[in-house]
Parts: sequence; structure tokens; C-alpha cells
Amino acid sequence: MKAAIVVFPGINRDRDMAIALEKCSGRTPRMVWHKETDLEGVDLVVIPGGFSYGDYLRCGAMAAQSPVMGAIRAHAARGGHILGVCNGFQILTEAGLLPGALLRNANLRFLSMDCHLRVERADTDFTSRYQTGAVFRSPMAHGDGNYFADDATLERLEGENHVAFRYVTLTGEPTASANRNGSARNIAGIYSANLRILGLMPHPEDLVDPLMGGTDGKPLFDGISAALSDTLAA
Amino acid sequence: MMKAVVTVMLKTGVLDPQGKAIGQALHGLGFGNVGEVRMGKVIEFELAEADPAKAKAQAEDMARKLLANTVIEGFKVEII
Amino acid sequence: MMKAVVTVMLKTGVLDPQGKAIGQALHGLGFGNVGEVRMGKVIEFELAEADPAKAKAQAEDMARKLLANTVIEGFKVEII
Amino acid sequence: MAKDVNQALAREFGLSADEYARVLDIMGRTPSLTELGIFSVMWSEHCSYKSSRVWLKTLPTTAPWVIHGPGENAGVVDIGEGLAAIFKMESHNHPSFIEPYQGAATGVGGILRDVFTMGARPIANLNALRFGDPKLPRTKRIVDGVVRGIGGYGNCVGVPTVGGEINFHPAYNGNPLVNAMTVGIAARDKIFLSAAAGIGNPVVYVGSKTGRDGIHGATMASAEFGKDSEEKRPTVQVGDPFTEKLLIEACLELMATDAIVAIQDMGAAGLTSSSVEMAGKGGVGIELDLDAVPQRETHMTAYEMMLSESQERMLIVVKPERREMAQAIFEKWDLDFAVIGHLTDTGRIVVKHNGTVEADIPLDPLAEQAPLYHRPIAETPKRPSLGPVVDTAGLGAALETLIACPDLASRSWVWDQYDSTVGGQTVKRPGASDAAIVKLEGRARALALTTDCTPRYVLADPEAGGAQAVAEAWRNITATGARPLAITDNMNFANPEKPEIMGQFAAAIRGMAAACVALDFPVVSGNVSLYNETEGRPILPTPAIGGLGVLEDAAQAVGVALTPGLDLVLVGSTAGWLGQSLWLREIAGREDGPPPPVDLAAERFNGDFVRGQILQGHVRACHDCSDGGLLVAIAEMTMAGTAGARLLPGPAGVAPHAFWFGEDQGRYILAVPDAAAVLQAAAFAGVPAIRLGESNAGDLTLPDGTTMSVAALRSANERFFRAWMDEPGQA
Ligand SMILES: Nc1ncnc2c1ncn2[C@@H]1O[C@H](COP(=O)(O)OP(=O)(O)O)[C@@H](O)[C@H]1O
Ligand SMILES: [Mg+2]
Repeated sequence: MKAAIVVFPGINRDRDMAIALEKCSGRTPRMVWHKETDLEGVDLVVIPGGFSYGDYLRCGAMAAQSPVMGAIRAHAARGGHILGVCNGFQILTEAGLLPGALLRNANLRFLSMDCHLRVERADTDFTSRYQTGAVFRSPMAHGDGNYFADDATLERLEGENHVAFRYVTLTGEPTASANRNGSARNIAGIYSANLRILGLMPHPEDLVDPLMGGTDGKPLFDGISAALSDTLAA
Repeated sequence: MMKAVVTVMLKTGVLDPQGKAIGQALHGLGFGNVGEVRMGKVIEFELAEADPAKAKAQAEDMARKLLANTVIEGFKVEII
Repeated sequence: MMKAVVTVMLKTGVLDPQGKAIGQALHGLGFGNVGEVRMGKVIEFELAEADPAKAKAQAEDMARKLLANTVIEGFKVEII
Repeated sequence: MAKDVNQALAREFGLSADEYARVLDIMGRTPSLTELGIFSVMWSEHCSYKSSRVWLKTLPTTAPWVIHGPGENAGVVDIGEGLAAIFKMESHNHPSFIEPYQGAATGVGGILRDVFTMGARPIANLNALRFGDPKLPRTKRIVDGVVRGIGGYGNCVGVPTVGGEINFHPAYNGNPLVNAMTVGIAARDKIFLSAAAGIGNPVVYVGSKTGRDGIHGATMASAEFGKDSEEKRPTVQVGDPFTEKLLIEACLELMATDAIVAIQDMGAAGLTSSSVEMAGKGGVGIELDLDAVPQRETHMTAYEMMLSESQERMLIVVKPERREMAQAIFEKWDLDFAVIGHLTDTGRIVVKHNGTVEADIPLDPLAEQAPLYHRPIAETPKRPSLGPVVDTAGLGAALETLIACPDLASRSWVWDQYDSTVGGQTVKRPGASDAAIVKLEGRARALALTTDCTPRYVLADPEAGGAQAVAEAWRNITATGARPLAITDNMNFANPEKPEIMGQFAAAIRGMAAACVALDFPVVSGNVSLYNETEGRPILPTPAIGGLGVLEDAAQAVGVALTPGLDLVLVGSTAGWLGQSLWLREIAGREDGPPPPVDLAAERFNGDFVRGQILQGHVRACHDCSDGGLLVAIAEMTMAGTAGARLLPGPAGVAPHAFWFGEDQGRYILAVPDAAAVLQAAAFAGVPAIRLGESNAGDLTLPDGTTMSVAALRSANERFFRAWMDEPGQA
């Protein structure tokens, strides 16, 4: 799998993401500066977390106008895979590549802690190493992760099975208290219609090493690397 | 030279936790007669443009492209 | 019933990192005629008060006590 | 701004009559306004350390692993594998009182710059905070703002905030303490210093533009707060963490080349202190042309530009042939870059603006004749010993009260707002271990980081308290298995012109120095914050210590979380010292007696033993005993973990409440699979150790038979902050 990590000014989980991708795919991802416009030959484009443009004005708003976005749109149009995590998810929604928006956390505080995610479907290129309904742990760290979409969009996401992950309890219940940022229907991540674009708020890339407290996030990266590799590295 | 003021507010129907928190805090301070509170952003800038109509059209263009996210926000442009 | 609109802006001279970044982004989008950008907050609410002067005085009181951080921000109240 | 420069104006600028006379003497004429401004900030307490210098000099600052001690922007220690850790702590107390969010945020920004200016990538932030009485609405507002500010800045720049400490005491009502610490990593042979060199070399300004921010911040930080502090408000600066992040990346990119001769952040007193210090250290002159300074506001005067404390700016001396390349890097990151002067052989700082010379000062006397005070000292009287204190509460009730009190309540409400995992190297997050563990990217090696100080001990006995603060930092690092290397400090005290305050300062330094020597734990950087008083009410003397240790293999680190099926062993001896304990304050309602003495030899002996046991793999969890004593420490281990415990009665001869809540120093609780082996090893080493009980999958059972559910303890422990800050209707 050839992965590229897009670096916008202010992005800060680019290194975390590179480490996770390298660990799981065996290949060093290419770091792409936001002013580059060429993503030829890339299988997976990753927009990592951080504070692009300081999260000023609106999270992801300015990054969504960056020169590289043209190439990312073209990649999407070719049916290429895209993973947006945290600020990356916000940027994908701002760019209109995923529906909805991420509002300020309901309690108006930055939330940095572990959460539990339920895998809503395991038949995508991203989640094939999990089971449907499986619950895994992931760190999260954001001030604006409160997923919002109008009712019609939510119905469509649910109806077409495009919800990727939900915030749940340890035992898999999507309760209000498990949904700390206040997201609509406990949504933590969603897919595009072709299931090739995934956006999520939490940071599975920070939990791929037992030393950091676990490997719950590893199957995500193992799965996508396996799906996109000609020579199966696993 | 014109001055543009773009006001961006969450659409009705989009929950506004900041507005809600401010409302609660105002009640807590004894301002019991305050109703629903909404909070938005205002962006002010100078525009090197002589024609107010053109200035307004430009500022609206900026609002649509960057200053507001029309999925969740509406906006209003004033030229002074 | 009155409606109050409180606009809160950083005082002149106080660095406005958001305004600065927005200005750069607008230039990047080709709006080269944009000058200095300042970003502020607008807080709108209903006020159960019949007398506009009293409503204004109350909203100013709220701004001083809560809505604006008068160390770095100034505010403006409008009653509609 | 046509002010007459005279003694009255000098006084307004914070210069005494003597100091102004010295200025006249050095200049041989009446200084210009800009010159007076330069003297006043360079000779402020904040920049010149005029009250503290004589004492700071007595601290031990060397060890074979120390690369740069105090005197540089931050301390540098060798951590092996060709790497160096660069770290420092700094206060932003006064700004945080005036504007908690921005004060704390810019505090974080400032300490980050001190560290990356030396070539280090910042890998961790910590913060040591002291607030007033939680019952005051103002305290709540300050806590909320400070925590948001620290998070707002640190989260955005992408440096994990991994630890810190918080205390409450009414003595901080009008004067909270916000001390921020940054730790960075650099190659050992690529450390950047600030001494300018190379006559003719260009002096480059990079970062944000200059505005009229915080003019006279350095002198404000050196003045006591009075009623008029409200009027001083406009000096508050707004932080721009996004620009800081760009500045970090751009500086590190430039540092990977050979372009830099010297580099220095613009901190307090901005352009003045950075240019004066760079030239002064290098023994060269410097000429600045202020017309070239990137400016955010119009019609700024030379005086304003020289004294502005606008944030996110650096001054660099570059090799002339690398100027263009350097410029390209900063432009790539959308940062201002301007050549604003050059180095000269005159030994003077010359400042030009609009074609006139606004300042022309000889650098040597500016530095060498800076005031230095041997301020009078009054020793703190020793506290009479406590005498017997009867227990009226019982163990269980006291434990419940203690773990719920503001000083012991869980800080998770705070650290849940700090990104502690960004970077992907955080092995032990806040709350997981006595010192945070952050791994070095791509290596097994890790750093152990902590901040410590117990101000109530320092007040009661500044010398013992100073030693205790250093010992606790050493102990917290040791309890993870790491080897303590060095400390940074932040000396927060009240008005040094009062002999009893200066006495606290001197004694605390004495105690710290003794502990540093005994524990091989030198001071490599630090900061002094004096005049922490409001309307004559002094803060508790607070020498905050930031400790750093190294662990060769991060996998060896142990945390505090208890698991079932282990033996609990106490290392260290317990006399049952209740003087100045939290039990005495919270249960008996008294704040008196002498604080627990620190036996430095025993401290070292016990700690070396514990570290050995951890590194040999005999220990599953370890926690030092500090505030609240033994029973609180055990309760903390159960709450952090997944286990309960059953405790044996303490030794005969020590009253149960004194045994379980006394705050004797130099103690650790070890959770081990095999107590016998550890006790035997302890006996062999001559280290006092006893078995306290064992862990299980159930409740916490006290020696008097009281049984407490760990879940209930946890919710009592979690309650204070969340109820205070997040539930409506609280003060
Ligand atoms: N201001 C803070 N920011 C981040 N973490 C904090 C802060 N205050 C306390 N902590 C964390 O809370 C835990 C307990 O702190 P403390 O009670 O001071 O521990 P100890 O007494 O063992 O030194 C530690 O992990 C510490 O790093
Ligand atoms: Mg501590």
C-alpha cells in the first residue's frame, strides 16, 4: 500500500499517523505538503489530526481551501481511499467529501480521554480486521467532535449503512454518557457512499503499541494495508 | 475603501451549546428575563472596492466559500 | 419583548490571531483586496423588557459581567 | 510620548534612586526614553535576578551528565544514545491572575520557545498550579481559565501535556501560581546557544509581527499587586499557538542546516533582552534598525518596539551566505522574516529608528553593573512540635474525607482537557504513574517527568520544605523505575524586600541544595518569581521543582494501578509524623507543627533499593507516599487499578491514625508477586520494609475491619472538580 499523509500548517498528529502506518503496512508513508498538487500512484490518502490553521474560524475550514484539496478530490473521484482522522474528518466534511459537520463539544470543553467505539460494519476495506459489533478502545482528543447532520442526511447515513463507528459503553451500548461530545446518534465516524472515504474523530493511530496501553487501533491499519496491498504484507 | 461586516450564525435547528451555556450563566447572574440565546461570529474587514454593490457581492462570495459553513450556518453581509 | 444583539470584538491593538489567519486565507482564495480582518463574537437574545433604554442598560451590564472579557475585548449593544 | 526622562520617571519604570544614579553614571548623560526603558527592563527583578542571584549561585548545577546548566535558555542533560533532554520551568503568575486564559496560554508558549530555541523538539509539557480558596467564585473562574488556556495552547501546538500538580490555599487568593514546564529532545552535538558571534553577521527577526503588547510586562512581573492592578490590564498579551507551531517547525527546519550562529527567543522584554543578551554573551556589539521590524500597528515608537512583549518571535544571527535559504524556510511557513540589524565590534547596543539614534548603550556595564542585592534575612522560627493528637474520626471516615478534599481529589477533570497522547509516545499518562513516562520516538528509551512542591511544608520550615520538594520529585521519578537526572525549579515567593520572605527564600535554597547534592540531582535551569503578594498578603513560599529522569527501556516503567493477587510492601520507615499533614488539616482542623523531616541518606538508600527492585522486574505497581500518607496512597492505587486490598494492622507503638495518615518521607508502596523475596532483599540491603497486606478483586478492607467499595471511593475522589466546575449552581 502506498500511503500519503497530507500535512497542513498546524497539523500535529502527522508523526503519530506515520508511525502507525509504517508499523502496520511495513512501508514509510509519503508526507505531502499542502501546497503539492500531485497524488499520482497513491493508494491511501490520510489527513491526520491536529489544528490546521489553528482551528481558527472553524475547524478544517481553511485547510479545505488548500491547493492539495484539488488532488484529493481527484483521488476521491478515481475511487481512491481516504482516511480523515479528527481534524482530517473535519476537513473532509468542510470540503464536502463527507456529509455533515462537526460542532463544538456539547460540554464546551476539550475532551482528551479514551472512548469505546462500536464497529458498525466489518465488510469495508477499513474494518475487515474487526467483527461487526466489536467494541474497541481508542484515545480521543478534540474540542469540536460533536457530529451534526440534518435529519434527512442522518436517515440516509443510517439507511445506507454508512455509519462506521459509534461511541458506546464497554459493553457496546450507545448511551448518552458514552457520547461525551454530544454527537448525533453517537456517531464517531462515517463512510462515503462508495465506502472508500472514512472520517472519524478518535485516534486509533495512538493505540497500536502495547507500550502505549494497547493495540486496539491496530486492526484498522492492518485492515486497510491488507486491502490495498498487492503483495500482502501481513 | 469599504468596510464589510459578515455575521455568521448557526441555522435554527442546529443546537447551539455555547448559546445555551451563556443563557444559563446569565440566568445564574440574575438576568432572569433573558430568553433563548444564540451565539455567532462576526468578521470585519476593509475592502479596497469603491462600489458598495460589488463589495457586497464579493463579501457574500467570501462567506459562501470560507467564512460560513452553509451546512450549519447562515450569514448576513453589511457594507458600511 | 426586545431583542438584544451584543457584538464583542478584541480591542484595537490586541493581537487577533483568528482575524490574521482568515485574512491570509482570503488572500489565498484570490480576494487580494481584503485589508486587515478582525473576528469577534455576536450574542443574540430575547429580553422580556418593554423599555428599550432599560433593555440596553441591562444588556450592557451582561456584556460587562459575562459576555465580554473587558481586559482584552470591547463590546457594542444594539436593541431591536 | 514626549516624556521628560528624570528620576521620577525612572521610579515609575521601577528603578530606584540608586539604580537611576548608576544609569546616569554609565551613560554620562541623561538617557533617552528608549534607553531608560532598556535599563529598566534589563535591571528588573525578572531579567536581572537582583534579589535572588546571590542565593541561586549556591545551588549545585553540575554532574557528569549535565551539558548546560543554568545560564542558557534551558538546561541540557545527556540522556544517552547521543541525545540530550532540554528542559525548563517558567512562571506566568501575574498575567494569569489578570487574564487567566491568555496568561496561562502565553506562559506555555513562552516556555516552549525557551526549549526549542536550543534545537530541541518539544515532547512534553507539565504545569504546576496553585490556586486560592475554592469557595471563592474568583478561584473558580481562574481555575477554569488557566486550565483552558494551558490546554488551548498546548493542544494546538501538538505537545502532549503529561503531568503537573495543583494545590489550593487561601494564601493564593489574589495571586495564583501558574508554572509551566517544557521538555524537548535534541541531538547531543546539535545544541543551539545564544552567544552572538561574527562581526557584520546579520541579525534576523522571525515569527509574528510586533505590536504594542505587554509593554513593561517584565517590570510588572517584578512588582507587587495592589488595588490598581485592574488598571494594568491592557498589558495582557494574546497567544497564537498556530503561529508558534509554525515557528517550531520552521526553526527546527533551519536548525537542520548550518545557517545559525546564535538564536534566542524574544521572551520578557522582547527585543531588548534578546538582543542585549545575545550580544552581551558573545562579547560583541549590535546595531538594530527598527524601521525593518515587522510591525502590526502603525506609528510605533522605538521605545514601544524595544519593550513590546508580542509573542511568537525569535531573534537569530545567521551566516550571511545562508540568509536567503533561511528566508525561504520562514516564507514557506508563512512567517515574517526580516534582517533588522547586524553585529558590530563596538561593544554597544545601538538602536536606530527613522534615521535617528534612539539608544546607544555600552553593553558591559549594562550587564556588569546590574544591581545585585544582599537583602536582609530573617530566619523562619522553628515550629513547636505537635504533641499527641487524638483520633476522633477513625480510619475509614478520615480516608473518605481526605480523598475527597480539594488537595487530594482526582485531577482527571483537569487532565481530561489536555491532549496527553499527541505524538504517540506517551507510555504513562497523567494519573497512571508518579512521574509521566514519555518514550523517545523510534527508541526504547523514555523520560520520566514530574513536578513537585508541598508549600505548607515550606511555610512551616523553608529549609526542610525545600529539601522535601526536591526529594519528592526524585522519589516520583524513582517510583516509575527511572533514574533521576536533574531538575528545573520555579522559585515563587512574596516580596523579597521583607526580611522574613527573603529568609524563606534563602532557607528553601539551602534545603534544595542539600537534597540536590545528596541525591545527585543538580539544578540545570529555573526561574524566579518574586513579589507574589496582593495587598500585603504573601503566598505560601513555593519552590516548584520539575524533575527529569531516564529509563533505558520504556517497557520497564511501572505505574500506580493495582491489580489483584499481589502483596503490598511498604519501603521506608514510619514514625507517624502528623505535623503539617493533610490529616491534621482536614480531620483535626489544624495547620501546625513542623513538617516531616527529610532524611536524605535514607531517601537515597530507599529509592535506590526500590528502583533496583523495579528494574529487576520484581514490582508490578509502585506509588510513593506523600500528601495524605500511607492509606491515601493505597487507596489511590486501588482507584487507579482494578483491585481492592486487605490491610494488616500497623506495628504496635504507632497510633493507627498516625501510622496510616502520617506523612513520613522517603516511603514507597510496592505491589509485588512475592513479598518474601522483596523483604529479604530489603533486609539484606538494610532498608526498612514491611508487608502491609495484599490486593484482591474486591473492596478495600482496613485493618480495623472497615470495608470500603473501591467504586465508592473513586466517585468520592472524582467528585470535587466535576461538581465544582460542571454542575450549575456552584459558586
Ligand atoms: N495541572 C496538572 N496537569 C496535568 N496533570 C496533573 C496536573 N496536576 C496533577 N496532575 C497529575 O495528577 C497526578 C497526581 O498528582 P499529584 O497528586 O501531585 O501526585 P503526587 O502527589 O504523587 O506527586 C499525577 O499524574 C500528575 O501528573
Ligand atoms: Mg507530584
